[in-house]
Amino acid sequence: MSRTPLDTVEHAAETPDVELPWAELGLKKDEYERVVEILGRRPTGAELAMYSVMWSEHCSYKSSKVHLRQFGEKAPQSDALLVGIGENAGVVDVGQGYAVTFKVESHNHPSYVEPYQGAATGVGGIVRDIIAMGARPVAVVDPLRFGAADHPDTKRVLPGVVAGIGGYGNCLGLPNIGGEVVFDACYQGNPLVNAGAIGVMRHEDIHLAKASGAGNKVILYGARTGGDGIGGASILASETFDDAKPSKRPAVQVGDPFQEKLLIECTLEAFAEKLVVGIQDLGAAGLSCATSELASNGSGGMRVTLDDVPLRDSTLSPEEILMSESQERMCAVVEPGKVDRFLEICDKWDVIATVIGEVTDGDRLEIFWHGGKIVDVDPRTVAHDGPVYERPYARPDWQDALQADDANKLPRPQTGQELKDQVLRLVSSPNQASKKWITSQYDHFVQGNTVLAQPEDSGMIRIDEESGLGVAIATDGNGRYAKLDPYAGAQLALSEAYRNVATTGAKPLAVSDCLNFGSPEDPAVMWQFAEAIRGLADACQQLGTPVTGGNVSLYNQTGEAAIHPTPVVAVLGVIDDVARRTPVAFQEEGQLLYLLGDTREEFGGSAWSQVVHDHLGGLPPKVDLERERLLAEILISASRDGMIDSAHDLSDGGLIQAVVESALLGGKGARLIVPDGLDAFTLLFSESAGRAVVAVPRSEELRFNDMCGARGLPVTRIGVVDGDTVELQGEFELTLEELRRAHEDTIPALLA
Amino acid sequence: MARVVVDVMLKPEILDPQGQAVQRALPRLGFEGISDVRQGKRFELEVDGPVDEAVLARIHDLAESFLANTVIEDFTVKVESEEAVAGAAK
Amino acid sequence: MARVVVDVMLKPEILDPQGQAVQRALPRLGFEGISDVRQGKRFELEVDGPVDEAVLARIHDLAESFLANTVIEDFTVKVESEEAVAGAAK
Amino acid sequence: MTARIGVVTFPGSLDDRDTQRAIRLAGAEPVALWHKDKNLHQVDAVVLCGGFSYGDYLRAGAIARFSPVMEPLIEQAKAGLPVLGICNGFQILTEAHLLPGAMLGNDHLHFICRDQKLRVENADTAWTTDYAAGQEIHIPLKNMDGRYVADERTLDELEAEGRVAFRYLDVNPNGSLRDIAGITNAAGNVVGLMPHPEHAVEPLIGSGRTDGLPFFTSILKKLVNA
Ligand SMILES: Nc1ncnc2c1ncn2[C@@H]1O[C@H](COP(=O)(O)OP(=O)(O)O)[C@@H](O)[C@H]1O
Ligand SMILES: [Mg+2]
Repeated sequence: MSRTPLDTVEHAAETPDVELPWAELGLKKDEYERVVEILGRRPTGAELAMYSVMWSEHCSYKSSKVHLRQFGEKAPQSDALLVGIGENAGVVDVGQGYAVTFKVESHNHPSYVEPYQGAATGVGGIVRDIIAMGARPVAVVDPLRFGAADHPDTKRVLPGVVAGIGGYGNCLGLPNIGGEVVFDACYQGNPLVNAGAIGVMRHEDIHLAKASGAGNKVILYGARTGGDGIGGASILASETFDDAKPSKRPAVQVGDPFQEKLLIECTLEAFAEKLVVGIQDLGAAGLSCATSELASNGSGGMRVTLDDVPLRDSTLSPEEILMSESQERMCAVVEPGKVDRFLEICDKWDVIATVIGEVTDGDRLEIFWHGGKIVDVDPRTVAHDGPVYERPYARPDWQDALQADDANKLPRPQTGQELKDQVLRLVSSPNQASKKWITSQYDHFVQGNTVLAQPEDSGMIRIDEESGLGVAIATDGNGRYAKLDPYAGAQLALSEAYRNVATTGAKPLAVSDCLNFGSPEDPAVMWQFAEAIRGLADACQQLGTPVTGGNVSLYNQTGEAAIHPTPVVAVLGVIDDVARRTPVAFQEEGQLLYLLGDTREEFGGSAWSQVVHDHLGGLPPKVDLERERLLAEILISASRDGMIDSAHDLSDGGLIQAVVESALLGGKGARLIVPDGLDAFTLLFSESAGRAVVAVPRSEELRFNDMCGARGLPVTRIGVVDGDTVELQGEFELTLEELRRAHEDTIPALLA
Repeated sequence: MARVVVDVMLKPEILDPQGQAVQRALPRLGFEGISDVRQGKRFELEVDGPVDEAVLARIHDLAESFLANTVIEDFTVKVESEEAVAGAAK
Repeated sequence: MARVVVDVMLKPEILDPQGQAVQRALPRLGFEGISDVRQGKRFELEVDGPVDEAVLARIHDLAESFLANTVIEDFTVKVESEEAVAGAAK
Repeated sequence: MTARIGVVTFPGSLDDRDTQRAIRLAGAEPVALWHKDKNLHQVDAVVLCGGFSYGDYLRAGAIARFSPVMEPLIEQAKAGLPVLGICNGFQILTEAHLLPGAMLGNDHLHFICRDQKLRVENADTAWTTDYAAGQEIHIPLKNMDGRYVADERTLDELEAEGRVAFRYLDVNPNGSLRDIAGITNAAGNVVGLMPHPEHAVEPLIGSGRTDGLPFFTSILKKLVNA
């Protein structure tokens, strides 16, 4: 088919037999037929471009939708939830008139192809989601996963990803206050680059992505639109559909954090002057997504003149303009009387802003190009009525064998010397080693409100200077646990993030998640996915922390080999006065160390089994959500009432990992004893959930024990903060210097 | 000894925020008449021994696999110093 | 329309860690025989109209006062596209 | 009466609000200045704060140096107006040649964020009188382009005249020549340093120390007593 004449709606109606390259654009035959049925004619090229991107897995959640519904269906009653799933990000009431919005998203594949830009634009995207809710972004976090630490490609991917996250976030002035770095061969060709952001606003400032009020103007502002991230649309733009020349349009975008910083400031200024009726960021699917979502969430229709979109490349076709994923763009709906002021603010910040259309009375989204109407659709059919798949799923046949391969039966260290060797191996292993080399590339201080940042259990930001009100966030996920049991694995991820927030003294309120899995077309992966969601939804219900939003990343797989199922969970908490926060570092010699919770022989999926035996098998630690809740209550009360001076939750690596971290951070050692009923090995390396270790000043000992006793939380005295060694009495002793070298030299040696 | 220069520039269709920032500053400096600025990287490699076809081919590989990421960048390889070319021709 | 290229390199006496990092990586990539690498910047300026002496002089000033910081950097200015030179010569 | 201290916001400035807070905590009055301002609104002193003005594109500080506000600032700084450049502000001051030398990318090629130990070498500048010469302090450092370089003659001159105001201790975080963290002009009214004193003014926040507050109390005293 020749591209002249323009493929208008009229032209499409007159030429019903024209074959469109729907398959090349990623649509299935029945999906294309659906589009024809919806329109009552064949789509124009521009319409096809819109439907194909909006109905992609990434934008439509077609494989995951049926499962994600559980987050809504099982959502616990929570007064804190102001905006739930479905908007750009959820919004939580944190008191004193403040609301907080937060979300985690993936940018996995682009970060593998171009680590720096892939990761950088990941941060850019999540931050625009936060601004679009009306909030000032106040912090970012970055849960990351890479292939084996010593694999040559990790040396290409990791430094680039870290530099990209830092390069973008630092330049925006957002403190990076937490995240994860995990190495596992299963992520070799599929690193996971997840990025989260938090924003703060007053309740009355919440904004939504909807276009209402006929006559209101649609303003596109930010960067010019270029040919980035277009992929399939180039096929539509080529001279003829059957000439198969390779796409000139790059799939990777380059970010401009400076432009985004200006976008933040001018958007917030426009919000402050109440100039904005509705707003949407441009992310995946660019203008296709922004226009169809704004229109379908509003009351009317929308008319857009594509010729008015400022371009970086004048050769772009209308299809490409609609699909371009150029970064650093936003779309606002503004009343006609306020347009001038809006444009003035953009001009003040040197941001290009253009009226590209308006809200109409009807219910159609109409898009024009060179005077012809090239799109005429019901926007709901584009944005919300995408296909929904009930993909088959089945528990994989290898699951039983994996669980039967019990890690508790692995050979254990027999002597003090063996224990000592294994402790050193553990704390120096890439996964357990200090991530300082990475996190010191991130600004923690900017904005002057950072109370806690990595390597604390959760990041904490003050949001009110007068009252000391603050929020905390932690992200966690353990793909090894989830591989052994995806239902429990997802619950353990939530448990850990919840516990991390409580350990710093904040009350967990709400959840966001990023679900990273292999191909949904593999029934085994689909089972992992379904189980993980069921587990997370059940656990959120029980803990009373609703899922406010999140992100699904599928197809993280090379050939037949999928990544471990990796649900990453972010928990947001609130603390009335950040002066009461509890740090990880030991504060004072002589303080008593207590272990809270039950320690069982639980080594399935443990760091010990990985480091010492290169083993993955058995069952993950037992989930006990009521225990997590009780532990959290105790940790929060103890912090509020000044009963503890430091606390650290126990997770991968177990007790010894936590004690070593607290000792190194505080520059103070610890003398440990093996309590009755436990053996040294289990005490040190077990990964039983629902535990934390706290340091209690002697003056508080009685009060603290009474509180735990009264509420029924097991509490065991395990030692004292003391000296400049970590010693397990009768077994071994390691100097802080020795431990510091083991813990801190690993990552620089691998990557620097 | 010869010098080989590898110039790496962002592909024309890729956003070049640095070049744009420079261009936008020009009018403020009283400079008109420059319609576009692109900023890239220049690598100067000092090569031991003669630069023959084989060496250039290897430097081309190096540029392609390491100095540039061809997903977003183009590059060119040039022998710079005249003696070098002579040396290579020997 | 003509293209003028400004190359900016760190002065030889100034440490260039980026160039060094590239050089250090070379053996790992199986590359021997490169004794030094320096990394600098390349600016491509698209000039409206002919590039005559006066325009070149102004670009020279621009490079000196803006594109390079002469406390630490040296620069060179070259007209690149052949048509441009022809155009300028008209 | 208290002093009015201007804080310039360029496009891409990040620590403007934090710097204003530090000025307030010290008891002075912060005044927001905009990069397009053609005058300094009669402030008594100016802080050029940290961030990535113009994205740090081209070179850190290179584009901001040509902003309208810099014209009166350069003129008045030469006439004795106290000016403090923190991080990006320091970079702008070198690009504007109010301070000698130049700033290059860190020698390890990474952004670095750490709580940095420093020695106060000159406690006589407008911004450092509340320190004692030789005092050791901790101030957060965070930058990509913090490597201070100048030719040998300039460095010797700075040393001889006592114009090295701050030196890195324990760790040189970026390869700065002679461990220089901050310098002053000959008159002592223009000071630049890479670490961020405005992030060390509250016990709970950031590094948890208040070692940076004396910058702001020093200038306040000087201005109020003047
Ligand atoms: N990529 C990262 N970005 C920011 N912070 C990180 C990153 N990786 C790890 N951290 C921080 O390092 C600390 C230790 O990480 P981790 O061992 O995963 O914590 P935990 O076991 O408490 O979840 C935490 O404070 C975490 O937020
Ligand atoms: Mg923790």
